[in-house]
This record gives sequence, structure tokens and C-alpha cells, in this order.
Amino acid sequence: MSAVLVRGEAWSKIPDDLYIPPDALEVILEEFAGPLDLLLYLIRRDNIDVLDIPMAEVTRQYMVYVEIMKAIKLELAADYLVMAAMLAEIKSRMLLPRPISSPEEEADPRAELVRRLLEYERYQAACENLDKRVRVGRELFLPEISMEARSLERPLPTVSLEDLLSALRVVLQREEAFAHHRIMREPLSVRERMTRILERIHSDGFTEFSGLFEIGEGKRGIVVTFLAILELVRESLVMMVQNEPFAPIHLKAAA
Amino acid sequence: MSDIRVRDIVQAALLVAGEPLTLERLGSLFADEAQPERATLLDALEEIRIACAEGPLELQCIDRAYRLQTRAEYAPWLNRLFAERPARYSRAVLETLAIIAYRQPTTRGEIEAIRGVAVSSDIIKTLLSREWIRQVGTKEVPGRPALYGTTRAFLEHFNLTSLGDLPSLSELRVVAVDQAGQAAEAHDTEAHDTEAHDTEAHDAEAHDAEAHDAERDRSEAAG
Amino acid sequence: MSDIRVRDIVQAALLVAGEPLTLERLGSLFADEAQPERATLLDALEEIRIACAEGPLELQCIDRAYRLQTRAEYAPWLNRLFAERPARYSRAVLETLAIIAYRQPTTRGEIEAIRGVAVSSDIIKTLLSREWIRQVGTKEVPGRPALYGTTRAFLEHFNLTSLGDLPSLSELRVVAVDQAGQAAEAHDTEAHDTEAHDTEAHDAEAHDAEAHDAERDRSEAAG
Repeated sequence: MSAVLVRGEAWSKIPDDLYIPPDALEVILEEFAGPLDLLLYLIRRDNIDVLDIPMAEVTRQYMVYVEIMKAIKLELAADYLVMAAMLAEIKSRMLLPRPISSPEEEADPRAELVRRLLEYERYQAACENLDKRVRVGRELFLPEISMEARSLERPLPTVSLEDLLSALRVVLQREEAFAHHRIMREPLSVRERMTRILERIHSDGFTEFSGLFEIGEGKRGIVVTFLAILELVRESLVMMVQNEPFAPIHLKAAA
Repeated sequence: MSDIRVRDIVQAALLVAGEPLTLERLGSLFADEAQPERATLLDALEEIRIACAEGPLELQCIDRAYRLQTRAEYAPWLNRLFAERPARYSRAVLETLAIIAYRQPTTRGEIEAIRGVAVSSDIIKTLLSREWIRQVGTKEVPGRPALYGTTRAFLEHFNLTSLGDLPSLSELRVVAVDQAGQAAEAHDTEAHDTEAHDTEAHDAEAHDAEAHDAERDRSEAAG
Repeated sequence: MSDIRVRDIVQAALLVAGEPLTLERLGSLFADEAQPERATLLDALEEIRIACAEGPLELQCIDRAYRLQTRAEYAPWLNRLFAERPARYSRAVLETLAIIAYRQPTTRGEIEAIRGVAVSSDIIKTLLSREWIRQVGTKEVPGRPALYGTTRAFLEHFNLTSLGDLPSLSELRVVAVDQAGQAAEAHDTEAHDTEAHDTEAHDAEAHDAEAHDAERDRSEAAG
């Protein structure tokens, strides 16, 4: 990227003699990801040992950039000014004579700055490495094969008998609480038979009474069918028709 | 990179394009100076067609554009890949079904009287479309409401020989009364479940209505 | 259909799924009675990996799930297939992502401390909306800041089998120095001015303590 070169060449001194279109300048300066990035750039550009930063020189160069940014009215993050203050502070502490008598060497005023620069540099390297990785949509593409005979049917829910009965228990509990209704008196077999008879009557129109009985079911089955018919009649769900005494009895859905 | 053949590039493009590719589009993958002949592209496609024969893909030409797709024989497996988890029926649906089973032939009005809440037509539709209930007649009262009963499919699903296999109501009632204490609490959490299932259900409208029911049921249970 | 092999079914599924598939998900393609052993599935995947070697695809494992993807060498041609240029992200976004990847779970405040500059909420939003990061909790300090971590989509996008695939921070510096030359050429469009920094080797031994931290960071990130 030519920007590096431009920076390297162009911004090593105050740019009196330099002409860069203001837009390009902004682009260059905006590329710094923050004050630490700018500082690292200055240090690397001049081959400075991070562990022995010449504070006066680095601070001066840093301020040149900050002044340029201000001059071109780049929206300057407050963080740049905070860093400027920090650099100035370190510089002034470096100027103070160190107490020679102290057995342990007093901490270098630059230590915290160095720690931050090195830490940030590690993450910059991590960032760069991440950026260089092959990525989906840039170097890698994923197959997108369409499927022949795809069915969009959604499987139907299954219900267990236990689910059904527990639903019913809830109804019964409510019923106990309110007690307006008795759900039923008849045994289930009669209820079921009522449904079957209604189905037949419904589809056949007139149905012969005797045809509803299956002799093979035995006495119990016959009783169930008979009770079912009586219940249907009682609930006015079917009509019984007999044209004359002893004539065949017919059943018909209530009209 | 000189060992990458035209055929491999064409195949890669067909795999990732997500849509059929014309010969022109396939040609445009190559830089101008490396543009292959039309015949070269057709040869590449033919090679791909032959190479595919062993695997799950086939080359299809749709309106002068080519695409790779899975063979229809793979549908049974691949459909399982996309199978959504089955929805669950709300408590309102199950209660309605249980009442129809025990009280058949019965009308919506009777079910409502027992449940104490409205039974939405979506609930009835759900059960009808599942073929667990059907209309077995009409009741000769004003409005001529439909009478519903359970079906053979209902017996089959619940693995019942006949309705007589279901426990009698009096048996259930004893259990219900015994458990009333715990159940009252349990119902509360179940009602929450119901609502959760509704949100993932396929028929938003149906389930809105049911969620509403569940809400009402719950407040009644609490009251 | 008895001639359809497990391997073909697995391959078909990987081609149509549109996302990495776990062994469990691959197993679920088969009916219960035909469920293959885990080892059979692994064999099938291995066969696919080998068979792929000739073509444009490769098998990749992302967080215990498998996918087929085109080899990076095909990028020049395949990029011409798509009109849309791949999105580029600013340094600020990528630095933030890298810090989250290595230091997760971490807060915006911690990221700001490392970068020495405010992290705008747009940066966080960009990463959240790409689903590369997500909030994994809140830090129990005043203000209860959100803790961020990377996601499976992050691994998928950056072609990582796991976070452990990322080089440790201490490794990175050595690599950066060794490869600075080639890297600058290879990625002319991607090059950043940071590469210029990396060409300047610094005394790695002097930073033993740092390297140690880096190692710890990484194992935490992988864990």
C-alpha cells in the first residue's frame, strides 16, 4: 500500500515543502486505529527500540501528527490528546534526576507505556493474522446444491395416550370445581356405538333397525347397540319410524 | 496453479453458484486471455456429467443453463436433514379431542360447556384434518350443529382396539381428585408449555386462538 | 436403492446442508433401523476427504461439525462468479474482533484499554450483526458491562476448526517476522501498514513475561 511509503517519506519532518491533497491526507491519518497505533508506527519507522524510547523525540513527532490532524480539522478522538498528555508527563519525569542512593532502581517512567505498546502490538499481529486467514466468501465458497424432490411436509405431531388422558383429567378437575356438568353417564362402549350408528344412518338414509345388530357380538354387544339407539333417540339425534305394528322398524337421522 | 483444469473450475462454480449457470457465465469466470472455447466448456460439462455418475449429484440443464443437483433417490435421507421438529398440539386441542372421545357424538357447544371456554374452529379443523374426528351427523336443535365422533385413525394412533380400552371416567375421576393438589400446580406450568409450543406451530392463526384459550384456561384454573 | 452407500448419503447431505453437520446430525439422516455406527460415519467422511483430493472441494471440520468447501486456490475464478465484492472491515473492527477472540470473555472497557482508543458501539454492533461475537454474560463490576465471546459463526467464517487453531500471541510475533516479506507480496490488496511494523524484529527474549501471558491468554481462549 502506497500509504505506508507516503507516510514514511512525507511525514518524517514538518511538511512545509510537501504537497498532499487534503483528502488523501485525511485518508492517511484516518488509517491510524488510535494513538497507540500512531505511536507504534513512529517507533517502528525510526527503528527505535521499544524498551528504550527517546521520549523527547517521539513526543515531538507525535505532536506533529496531532497538530496536522487538528489543522485539517480531522475529527480527533480525545484519546489522541490523552496520549499527548501522557507522553508529556513521561518526558518531564525522565528529566528529573533519579535518586542514586535507592537500592532498587526506581521504575522507569516509560514502563507502563512500553507495556501497553507491546500488548497492543501483540493484538495487532493477531488482527493481521486473522485478516489474512482464508475466509468464506473471499477465498472459500460453500456448495449450495439444490435438492431434487425435496418435500416440505412437516411431520405431524404425535400424541401419547397419556397426554390425552392428562388433558382429560384437567377437564375433570375443572368440572369438579364448577360441577355444572356431568360429562357422561353411559359406558364408553355405548358412546362409541352411538357414533358408529349415527355414521351408518347418516350415510344410508333409512336404516333397518335389526340391521344394526351384529349377532356375532353376542348378548353384550346387542345390549350395547340397543342402549346406544335408545340414547340416540332420547337425545333426538335419530328418529325411529314404524309404519304399522310389527312392520320393520327404520331409523333415520333426525330431520 | 497451472494444474487447475477448466473442468475443475467449472465444477467448483456449479457447486457454489446456487443457481444454474449458462455457458456465457461459465466463460466469464476466466480472465480474458485465458478464456476457454465454447467447445472446451462443453467438454468440461460432459466430463463432469460422466464423473458424477458415481456420486449423489447429477448435472441438469435447464433452459441452456447448467446446475448440479442431488439425485431424486437421495430425497428420503435428505428430507430428514431439513425435517423440522414436529409441532405439538396445544392443550386446548387435546382437551377437545378427549371430550369428543368420551362424549361422542357431541357438538362444539357441548364441548364448550364442559371446557368452560370457546372452542375455536381452528381446533376442530386441526382434529378434522388429522382425521382423528369426523362429523357423524347434525344435532336437530336450532342452528343444526355438527355432531363429532372419533375415527378409526384415532384408535390406530392411540393403539386402541376400541374406545372401551380407554379408562372409564370414574377411574380417571378418582385419580384426578387424588391428584388435584399437585395437578393444580402442574397445570400452571403446562399452560406455559402450551403457549411455548404455539409459538413454534405451523398455523399461526390457529395457535393464536389456542394460546388465547390456554390463557383463559389458566386464569380459570387459578381462580 | 440398496446400492446407495452411506458415504454417498453423507456427501449429498454435506453438499445441500448449507452449514456444517455434526456426526449426530449425519446419523439422523438414517431411519432408526438403518442408523450407521459412529465409526461408519467417520469412515465415510474419511473416504470423502480422500475422494475430494482430486476435485475443487475439501472437507473441513468446524467445531466438531463437517462441511465441504472450495479450496482457496479457486478463489480467483469463483470471485468472478459473484458480482458482490466480499465485505471489507476496518482495522478497528478487526482489531476488536481479534482481541475478543483471544481474550474472551471480555468487556468493551478491556478492549478499549488494549487499543488505547474508544470502541464505538457501531463496531460492536457490526460484529454482533455478523454474529461473529455475542454477549456471553455480564461482568459483576459496577455498571455490569457486557462480556463478549466469539461464536460458531466466527469459526465458520474464518475457517477455524476451533479457537485452538489460532496461533498463540507469542507464536504470532515470530511468524510475523519470518514471513513479513512474502506476506507483503502475497496480500497486496489486503496489506496493512502494520506489516511495516512487523518487519522490525524486536528482542523476543526480552519479553518472556509477555510470551507467558500470551500462552495463558490462548489457553483461556481455547478453553
